[in-house]
Amino acid sequence: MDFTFTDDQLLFCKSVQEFLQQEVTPAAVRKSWELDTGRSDERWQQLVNLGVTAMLVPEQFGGLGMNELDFVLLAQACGQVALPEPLVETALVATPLLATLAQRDSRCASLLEKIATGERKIAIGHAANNLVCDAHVADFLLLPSGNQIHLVPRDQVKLVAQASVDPSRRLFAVEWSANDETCLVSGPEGVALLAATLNRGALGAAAQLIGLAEAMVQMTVKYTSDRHQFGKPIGSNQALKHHMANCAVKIEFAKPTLYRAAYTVSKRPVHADFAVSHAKVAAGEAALLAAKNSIQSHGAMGYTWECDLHIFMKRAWALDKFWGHAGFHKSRLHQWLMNPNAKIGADKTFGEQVA
Amino acid sequence: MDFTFTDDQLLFCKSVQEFLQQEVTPAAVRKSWELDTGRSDERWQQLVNLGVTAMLVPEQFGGLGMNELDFVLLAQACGQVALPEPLVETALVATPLLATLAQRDSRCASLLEKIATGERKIAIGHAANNLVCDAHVADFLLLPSGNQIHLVPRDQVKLVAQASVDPSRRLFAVEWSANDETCLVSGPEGVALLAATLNRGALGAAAQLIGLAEAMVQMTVKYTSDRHQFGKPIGSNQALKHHMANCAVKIEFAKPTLYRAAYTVSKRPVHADFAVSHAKVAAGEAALLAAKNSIQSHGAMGYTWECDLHIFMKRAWALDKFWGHAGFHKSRLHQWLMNPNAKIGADKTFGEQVA
Amino acid sequence: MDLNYTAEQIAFRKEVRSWLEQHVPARPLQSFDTKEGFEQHRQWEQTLAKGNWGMVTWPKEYGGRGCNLIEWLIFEEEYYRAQAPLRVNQNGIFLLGPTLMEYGTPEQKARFITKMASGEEMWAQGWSEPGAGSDMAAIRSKAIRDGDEYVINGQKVWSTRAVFADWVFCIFRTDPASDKHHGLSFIFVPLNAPGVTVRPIPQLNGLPGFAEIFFDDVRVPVANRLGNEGQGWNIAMSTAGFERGLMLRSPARFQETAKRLVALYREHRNDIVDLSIEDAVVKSFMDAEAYALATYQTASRLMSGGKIGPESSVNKIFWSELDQHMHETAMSILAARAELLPHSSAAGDVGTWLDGFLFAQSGPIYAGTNEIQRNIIAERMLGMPRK
Amino acid sequence: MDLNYTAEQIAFRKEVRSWLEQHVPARPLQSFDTKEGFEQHRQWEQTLAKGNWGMVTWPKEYGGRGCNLIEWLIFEEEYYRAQAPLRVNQNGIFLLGPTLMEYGTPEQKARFITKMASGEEMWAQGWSEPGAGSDMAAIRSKAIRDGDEYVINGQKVWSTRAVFADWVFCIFRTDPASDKHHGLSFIFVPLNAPGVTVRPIPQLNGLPGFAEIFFDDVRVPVANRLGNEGQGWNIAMSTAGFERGLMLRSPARFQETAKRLVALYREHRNDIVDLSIEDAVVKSFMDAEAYALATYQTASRLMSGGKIGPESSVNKIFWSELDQHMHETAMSILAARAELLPHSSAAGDVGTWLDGFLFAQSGPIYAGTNEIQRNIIAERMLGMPRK
Repeated sequence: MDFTFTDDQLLFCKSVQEFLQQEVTPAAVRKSWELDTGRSDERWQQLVNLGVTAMLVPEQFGGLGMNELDFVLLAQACGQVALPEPLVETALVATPLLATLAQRDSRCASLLEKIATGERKIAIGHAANNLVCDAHVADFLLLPSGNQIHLVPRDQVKLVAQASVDPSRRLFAVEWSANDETCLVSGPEGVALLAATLNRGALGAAAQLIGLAEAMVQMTVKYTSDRHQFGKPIGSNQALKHHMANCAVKIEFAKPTLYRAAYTVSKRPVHADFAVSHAKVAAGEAALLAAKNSIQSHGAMGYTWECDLHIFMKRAWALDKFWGHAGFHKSRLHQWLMNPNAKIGADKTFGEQVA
Repeated sequence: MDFTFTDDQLLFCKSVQEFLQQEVTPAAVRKSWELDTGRSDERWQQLVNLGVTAMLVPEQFGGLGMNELDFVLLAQACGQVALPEPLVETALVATPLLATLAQRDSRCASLLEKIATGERKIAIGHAANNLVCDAHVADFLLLPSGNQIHLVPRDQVKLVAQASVDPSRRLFAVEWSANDETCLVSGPEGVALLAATLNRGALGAAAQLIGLAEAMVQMTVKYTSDRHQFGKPIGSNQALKHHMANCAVKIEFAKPTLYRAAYTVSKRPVHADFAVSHAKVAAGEAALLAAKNSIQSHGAMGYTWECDLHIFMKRAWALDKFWGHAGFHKSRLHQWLMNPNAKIGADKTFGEQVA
Repeated sequence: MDLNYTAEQIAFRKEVRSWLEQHVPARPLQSFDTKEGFEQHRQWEQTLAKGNWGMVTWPKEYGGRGCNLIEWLIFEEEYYRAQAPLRVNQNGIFLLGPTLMEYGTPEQKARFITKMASGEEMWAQGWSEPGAGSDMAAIRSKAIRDGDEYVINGQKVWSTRAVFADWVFCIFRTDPASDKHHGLSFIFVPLNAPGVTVRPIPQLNGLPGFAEIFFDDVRVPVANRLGNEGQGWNIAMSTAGFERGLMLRSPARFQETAKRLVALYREHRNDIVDLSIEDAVVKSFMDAEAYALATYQTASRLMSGGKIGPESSVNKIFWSELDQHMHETAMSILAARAELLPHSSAAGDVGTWLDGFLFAQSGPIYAGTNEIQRNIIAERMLGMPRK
Repeated sequence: MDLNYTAEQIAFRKEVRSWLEQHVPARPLQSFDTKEGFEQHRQWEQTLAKGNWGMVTWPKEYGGRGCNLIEWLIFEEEYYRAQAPLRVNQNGIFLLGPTLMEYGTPEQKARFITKMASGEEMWAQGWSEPGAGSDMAAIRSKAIRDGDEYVINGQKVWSTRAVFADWVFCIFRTDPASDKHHGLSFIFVPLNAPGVTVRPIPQLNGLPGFAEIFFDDVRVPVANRLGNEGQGWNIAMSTAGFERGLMLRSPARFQETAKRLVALYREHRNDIVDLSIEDAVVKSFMDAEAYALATYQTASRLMSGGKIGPESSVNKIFWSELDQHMHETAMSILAARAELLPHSSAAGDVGTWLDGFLFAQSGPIYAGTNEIQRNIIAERMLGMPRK
């Protein structure tokens, strides 16, 4: 029993985090809003060079052969800077799906190799979302159709852009028709893979939500320490201190649920639904509270476009409802709890482990 | 359109309130805990002398012929002092039921006369409560049985005392058997009268809950103004100010719902369910929050038996769930709202009043 | 207590309803935070003025109808029921208008009130400064007397409507040696005066709902000062009282939002798996009702000669948190679609909920943050110790 | 990261489980806030000690098992799973014991630790004074050196377990000229010493869970002082750290409450009309789980050489509000029966929920109010400005 990350995991995360903090500043995010695609090819290539798109690609396909637990801290770091690029969806959500199929499907194998090197990009759709993020910059789309999953070249679909409140997000309704050629998998296996995809999607969203919450608290602490009213920093008012302390409590207790979810997805995927739903709900609550208390603590400044806070708030509002909204995830928890045979109680935090 | 009480109503309330504040001190409440019955005959007689048991007795039976709206401020005042005696249940809940039946039933008529003069006391049961308050000091009990209401002398029932967390409350399980002789009313009329009784019971509880909330806030403001830590009154801390401000907001917005409910019960009883349920939920929330924030602001002192706060907290906890708990009342509101023909919207606060 | 409307009140309601049915634009106007939308809303104010519905609470002598508070509530109920446009003239109607009537000279009233009432001139508000937000007495912008004129230098911020309005009312420091709330005066400045620069501040939705105003040797006649020199703080406080008070947010607004929320919930009821939403919808409705009841209660009390006190702080907290709660609940019902701007093809019945959600974020902040309001309640209403 | 227990950990769990199955009293003990109940609980401490399960986290040399934090968590999980009695010896195990090991002389360790470990002597805690609650440095009770003795005068309050315990550990002002946190010393006093008067303070439930202690020329040997003269504040703070920290409330307690709540909800599910309750039950369970996970995370970090910091304040807030929330939810489910004392014939399955509800009210208050904890988080963890 050891609920810590390894030094390697922490070190790798730190190096990526430093890159992100330096390159993906609020100014850089705003700059990407002005681009037609909203995406910086240069930044994507830098991320590829850091190896992050290759992390979950199996070694035999030129990747690093790592897992979701290795990636979760990076996903959190992506949230901390509100990264516009679809790194989490690509590396954490889509890649493991391709990896599962790559042994028997050369299209997936070849695509994986090119994701690792940055030559190809993919986008991924799921019934939980309706819309597909970043389909416009993808070479291929992974799309569900009933119990099937299809791999469709972008030039075979029609994309209709959908404007989000978050100018960083690029969402698309996808018009396409399934055919035998594009079908990767179907039947019960398709259902299982779609379910696993949802769990990875929700895990990635939860990680980013916690990162966003942390960033908002940090910004707000700084703002309220600098801004003076009545001859003292506004952050010295107990009401604002308690706003931030309440966020800290939510964040600190969402984190371990996130890490447990990442562990469970990578090591015990059959038990992942419960762990992932818990993390998604907890992370969403932390991020929504951080948004609410941060704008309130900023006062009128927080309500402006020029204050960077909204970059983070809007992402939080969007991700809270992406890859399954709170109601969906709470209802999964509820169903699970209502089972009279549910394994719950003090000795079952990590499942039934008495031999 | 005039949403104020008359000067007469305010004046009468004030005189009773002054009596209650002077006589029913926390020390007096504690004293009554030591009595076998928990009730002071002397205080009851003083209340009778003030005319409050006669208020809702029709004039032809020696009463003042007033209505629920006239009484509601008194019920609130009873809450403010956590009166142990069953004045609200007698005068507001039971009396109008007897008054409805008195024209055709001489038992009710004669009982009403004696309630007005203090010669007789009654207790009242309802399916919403299971138990009956103050049955041990009543001469007669009004008891439901299906769609019937019975008037039963106390010596024909067996009382089993049930201890409440609130030492002021005296609750009883009543064992009895219905017979034709004791039956006052049955059938649809019985159902309607039981429903009206529930509304009056909930109205009385709501009024007391608001009074209790006010008393707890007042005590806490005083305590936190007097007690010093770190060289200043603890009430100067913004966190404690905001605890109390939050209570004030809940109380101030519960009050108009209470007064609307009292008006509706007395003037438009067919529309009373919605108004009463709203008031009961709002008043319960105000009282529970006042209890929570008051004990928190008192610190360890609030957790003791010797601090008077618990007299009020415990009553609040009990009454919040008496005469219909929050779930019951919210579900009535919910059902009402889900009716596609529900009259809601800005112009319908007081119902459809466009000719 | 009599919760029936009188025959006159019912007749008044019918008159309002019938006029609005004939005049409310068939299509929603654009946002008044756009140039076109502002002019559309100005037009609407002029339409209202022509029907004599622009300033119903103002005395007849100033072009109003002399409506009492109950009539005002009825007017508002019908106004929101009819989904009539938001009032771009709000600063004039509720903030400056009543203040002018109390403190203005006959000349000022003649000059300013008439054009305000006709919808010809729109007003911005200019109190806050970069270093003077919650601490409004920290104002540093100066208006220095020079003969018959004031020479104004400094900066205002969070000035609502300033981007497209014609005038702004401000408080400036007229006594440079003064500090805190002394030595301030209440002064009107035309926004097209030489030396005035208006920098729009885009809000969360990207539109410039407020602005910074820079004053660089701006000259205005002394006749633009309201009240005496040095009386600015008191006048501003009485205005702020109106702002926070009864009329800033009429209950009708929230009742109509609650009604729309109930309808949204009913439509989606079968897909909703989050049981807390059901509770949140009921709670939203209850609170919107409670706000209406409390307002009627206060209105009745004021009409019987009562005064409004710290309950304006209680109101401010209640409606702003209610508005947030209702919009959060709607966003939860809309789930994954909640983030979409309404013109997106996949937006479905998202409608104006997102707009409303963004706007609701400002409620607990403006007109005195809710933290300040809670301090006021604790200290002035409950009597807790300041220090 | 490896969320599997090792074979040794699983074996340890089995050993604990099997011992508890054989030894936990079949019937619940009376409350340790009654005289009989206190003695029953003391007996149970002695039973635990005989099985060497009394002080599992203490080093072996002091009669413990030297369990690491993960083992401690496993022990606690099994302890609550077995519904074993509450620990009347908690002040000794978690507060004084570790402090004695760090600051005690060999003689003090020999004298006090042994009898604490055996369950022979029970300890009360004596820090707060009437004027020194949250502001603990305002202590005024004095211990004045007189030869080989201290002469103690003053008063302590909120002293948990003091009504029936044998000893109390206190901080007193040994330098009468000092103020604030200077000049304080940490001293042990036998509660049967001449001049000691213990006045029980009944709690919400009527039972004396704490007491006032009056000291009237009480004499204790200098050897009863822990650490140096004047070091009392530092020692007390390190003890308070333990109190607030990891071990005060083990997650197992809340997980078992959550489990009971889920069971209660399942039983009543068909009568429940309040849809918010369903949500509250799920939330309770999630939060109890999150608390367990966070504790495992901290324990793992500490075992890899980390230090505990302001997260103990985060913990305090979380578990105390969770405990309140769970019990409020249970009261809502029990509805009209919630107010009944468990021995009432109509109480049905009310069980210990009311007791737990009353006790949960103290959670956000004791061991530093949650308001103080929030200040600590904001200032020390987040770096917000003190003034």
